[in-house]
Amino acid sequence: MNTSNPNDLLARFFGESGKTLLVKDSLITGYAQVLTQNVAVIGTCDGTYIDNAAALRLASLVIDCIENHPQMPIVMLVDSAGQEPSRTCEMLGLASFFGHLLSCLQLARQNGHKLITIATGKAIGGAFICYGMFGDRIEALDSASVGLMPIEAMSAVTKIPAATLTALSKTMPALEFGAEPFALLGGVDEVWSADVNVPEKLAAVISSSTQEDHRAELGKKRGGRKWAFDVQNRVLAESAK
Amino acid sequence: MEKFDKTFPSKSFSWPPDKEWAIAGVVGSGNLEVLFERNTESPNTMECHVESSIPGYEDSWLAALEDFAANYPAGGTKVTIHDQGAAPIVVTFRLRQAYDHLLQKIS
Amino acid sequence: MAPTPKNTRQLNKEERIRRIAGMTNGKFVSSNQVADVLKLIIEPDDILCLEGDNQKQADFFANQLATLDIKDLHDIHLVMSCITLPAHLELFKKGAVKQVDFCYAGPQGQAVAELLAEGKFPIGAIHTYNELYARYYMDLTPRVALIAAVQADRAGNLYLAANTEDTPAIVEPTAFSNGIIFAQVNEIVDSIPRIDIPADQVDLIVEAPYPMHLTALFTRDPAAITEVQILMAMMAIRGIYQEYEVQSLNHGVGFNTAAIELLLPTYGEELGLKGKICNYWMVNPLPTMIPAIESGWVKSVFSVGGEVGMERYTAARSDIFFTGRDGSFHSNRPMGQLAGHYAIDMFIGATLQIDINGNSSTVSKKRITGFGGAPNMGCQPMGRRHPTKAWLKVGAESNPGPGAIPGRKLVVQMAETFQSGRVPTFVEELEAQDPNIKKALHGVAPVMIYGDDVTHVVTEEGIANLAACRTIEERQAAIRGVAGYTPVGLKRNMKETQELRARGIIRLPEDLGISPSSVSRSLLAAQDIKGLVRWSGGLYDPPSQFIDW
Amino acid sequence: MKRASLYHEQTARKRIASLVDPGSFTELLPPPERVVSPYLPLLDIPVSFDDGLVIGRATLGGKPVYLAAQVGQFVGGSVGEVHSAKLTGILKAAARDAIPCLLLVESGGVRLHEGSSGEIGISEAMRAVFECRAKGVPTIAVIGADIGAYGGMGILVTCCDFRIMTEHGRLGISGPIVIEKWMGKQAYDSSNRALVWKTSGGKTKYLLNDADVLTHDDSASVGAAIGELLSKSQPITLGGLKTRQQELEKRLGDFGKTSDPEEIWKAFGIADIGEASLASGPEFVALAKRKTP
Repeated sequence: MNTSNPNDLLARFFGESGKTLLVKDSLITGYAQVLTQNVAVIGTCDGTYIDNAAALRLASLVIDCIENHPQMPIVMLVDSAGQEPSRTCEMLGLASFFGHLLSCLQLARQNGHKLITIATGKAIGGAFICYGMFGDRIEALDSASVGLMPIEAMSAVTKIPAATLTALSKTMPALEFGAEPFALLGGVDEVWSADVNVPEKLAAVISSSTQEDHRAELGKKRGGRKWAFDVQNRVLAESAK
Repeated sequence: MEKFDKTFPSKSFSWPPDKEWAIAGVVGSGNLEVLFERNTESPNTMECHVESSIPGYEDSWLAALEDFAANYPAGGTKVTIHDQGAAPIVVTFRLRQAYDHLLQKIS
Repeated sequence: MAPTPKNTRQLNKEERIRRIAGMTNGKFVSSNQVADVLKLIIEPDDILCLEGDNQKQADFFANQLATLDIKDLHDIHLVMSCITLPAHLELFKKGAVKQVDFCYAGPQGQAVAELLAEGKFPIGAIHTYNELYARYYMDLTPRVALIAAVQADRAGNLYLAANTEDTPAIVEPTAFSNGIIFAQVNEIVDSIPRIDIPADQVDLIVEAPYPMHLTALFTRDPAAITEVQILMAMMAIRGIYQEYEVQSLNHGVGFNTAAIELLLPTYGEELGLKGKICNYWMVNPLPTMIPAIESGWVKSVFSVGGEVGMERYTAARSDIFFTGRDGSFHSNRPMGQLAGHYAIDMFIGATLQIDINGNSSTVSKKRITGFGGAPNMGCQPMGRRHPTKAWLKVGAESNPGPGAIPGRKLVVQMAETFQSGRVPTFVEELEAQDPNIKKALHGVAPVMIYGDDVTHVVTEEGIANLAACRTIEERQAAIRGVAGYTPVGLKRNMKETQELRARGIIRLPEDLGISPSSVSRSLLAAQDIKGLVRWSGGLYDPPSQFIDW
Repeated sequence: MKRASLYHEQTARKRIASLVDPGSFTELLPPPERVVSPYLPLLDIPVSFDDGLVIGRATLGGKPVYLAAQVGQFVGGSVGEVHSAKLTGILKAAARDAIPCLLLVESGGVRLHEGSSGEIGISEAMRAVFECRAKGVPTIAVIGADIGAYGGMGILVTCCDFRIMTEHGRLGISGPIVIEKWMGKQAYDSSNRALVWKTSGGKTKYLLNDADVLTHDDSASVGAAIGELLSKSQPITLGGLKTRQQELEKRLGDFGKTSDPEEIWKAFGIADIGEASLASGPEFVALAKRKTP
């Protein structure tokens, strides 16, 4: 099947109920079922760029879910290449629109909604930070391209030769781009293989997920982000003295 | 990156009881940070460790550090410097600022 | 045998003007005909003066000349202050110039060095400004002068506005020797605010399709002033301005002196120096002087040129600045240079390279920058006779012999021991001594300021009083003593340095009561361009590239 | 007559020293502990003892606070693995101890040299910010330095209870140079500093309510503004979110068509753009008629 086609993707995730979701301007919003369980869905597709209006549309569904569907899990699908790079978006305060979306998700979490993210395509930079990375649990299809930015782009900005970065990325997954290395950092809980039964997998994740942020611990355990967990804990320990 | 260590003789510095270290400067283009720490082992030397992003200036570095060790009582200190291309005067500058922090001349 | 000269220049001028009959409307030429007119009024072997200095440029003329074919423009003896436009270089690339006498190439120094290497830059001499103007009255009198003015009236009178600069110095010798004066103006109007050049000295006028090029040369953003520059400024104020009670002075255009200007209303005030020093200035209207002026430090300022954005401010401060009846700012380069030569207690400026004898230069193997005006001020005026406190004090220190004049001007070189990129400022020998450069200049090394003229060298390490040195060895030791950790400085002899310090010939910050920890950008009266605008009460209009609000 | 040193020119440590009660600051993971970036040496880039983030405890007007101050000069105040972990840690400590947390922000966002680890780190810090907010512990971001708050840090500060800005501070996600590279110079001329500041600077952010306070560019004023907010917090409520949703929808409706910041200024009662441009923060506030929700 072709994950780049949103309808195929939604069918694979939500079966028939996927058809009830609104897919407009590369945004996905609405309600559907995972197996028998009702969920709210917000997402992006086509590797779109997220602008102010997009953030508001996603936020409004979260608000509606909180108001009308207490405790209903919220599934976040991510296929976006980044925030819209435009002067007008910046002038209008794109950051604040993202902050609003995150605040909505935070209230949902406080009110007992589970937040489950699946990176289905591109999950890059600000577009991932502004909702997907805020999930209780973050999953990724093995075909997804997850990360800060590809090495070439990183090289262009840092003026460090791509070759150097590529060489280092062998021992430093943080520099590598993709779902697997991102999982090694703890940024993705699990990478789903192509043949996985999505609804079952998703249902399992929803039921098993908890609210605490365990990414640093995961990053240490998996060895991709060796220091974050210990440094966080040192600060907590020393501040308690 | 170029790294080097050198220890200079210097009159013993009388540490204020409540001070263990002092820092001055930041690691930024043309700037550096210097950290003074207690070194109880050796009360009559200033022990220096320098990491510089621009290689090839060890001589002027050492000369600047040697002058400082000669001009101020800095014995019993360990000095660590992270440099990003600062001019020698900035070295003298930051050393003196960190030193004045130790003396609590400036907050 | 050649006929005895009578009035051949006059007849020849009339002949040249006849050639363009029908192409002009009285004195006025339309811009699309300028190239053809230039062809007809300029002859081979002419001494051609193209107006242009470090700020103001007759750039329309320069661009028109650059379009001319070599057959229409060749064997020109070009005389001009500053070769600072790409169009100027075109004339050399084409081979239209048989000799050039100039002062300054600043930003194009590298291109000039390259042309020189290719043998396409036949230098007569590199001059200081007044030196070149003086020669306009002697052996370099222009046959044709292409000048720039802001406005012309219908009669042909010219208005030069704030940037008078070189124009009168070019017009007089040319107009009074039957030369041709051709002026480009920004606009032709019915009446002009004031007459700077009378119509009867002007032969031809064109309204240029675009206003003359003006560089904001003296705008220094306080935000770029470093702690090191502030330390040096504090040392200079204490060790020189206060020490010698400097009344009249010239400042260079560097950040070092900008720092001094911005410290006067703060640090200078703390030292109680207000009214005691820095009353009379020969500088362009530097934006960084606004806080000192607004704080009542300055009695008067005369300038060799204007500064973009300072027009409304200077007009509103006519007690301080020289202005025309209309209130608009007035400058004059030759007269300003003259004032800077004879009438100031102190010249203080920055440089790129100083040798162990105190000679300085901005010329390197790769960059032929030339001189400009600094040497006219950064030198001892042997014709000076009037005394001032500072002049006599330095004179006494320098221990004049029976045949020496009793006083000396303070000539202060201010430089950090390293330039950007850790290039040492202090060297054993100037690059200006490079044999190829000397050869191109007929045996003269392009020294900006000679060690014998320098009285003080200020670096971040300390102040060396060269005037008080008794021998050349002592002078060299004093220079090494403040040369910090440059190769020149590392050669200093500690004992020697201590002795000089004991005699006050070398003074370190501590000796001047300055602690490095007391150095702070918060001492600056204004910390950014916006601060200057606020000090000016909104009268200063900075160029757009400086505006971040 | 030494002038108050400008907040935007101070180093992180100077900022802290000039804001908190004298001598009250205790640094956590201080320089001697050398908790530095493990990545930079591999790229032959110098490290810093604090990895560009100074954290600790202090009192402000006698009230205890936790602080995190970014060092803009060090790799652009960028957020790497250690930097973000220190930030997350201090925020979690604030939540645990119910002590307000101040973020003195000066950052271009994620430290590219450390790849995705900084990106995840910022996301963790956001979770920690909301941990504070869920417990009603005030989180206050000060954005007053030229680097401003961009990228992930730009998003993070919008998650805090309050934002204090000065005319020098900038708040956004994509910086002008990035946008120019993507959309071309005609779309955004990053060398036009006046436009850059009018687009993302404190004055415009104040008008749009993205900055709660616009203060003078000095520590005394910033400190006073913090003092005002220390005892307040903004709990996230459904009602609040719905109001904010309407506010942002209205903002899009009102200004979505223009790309000229001066349109926004005029809409908020700024008559003389030149005067307002030159005005200090508080002067600007007096000139503007901001509609507080």
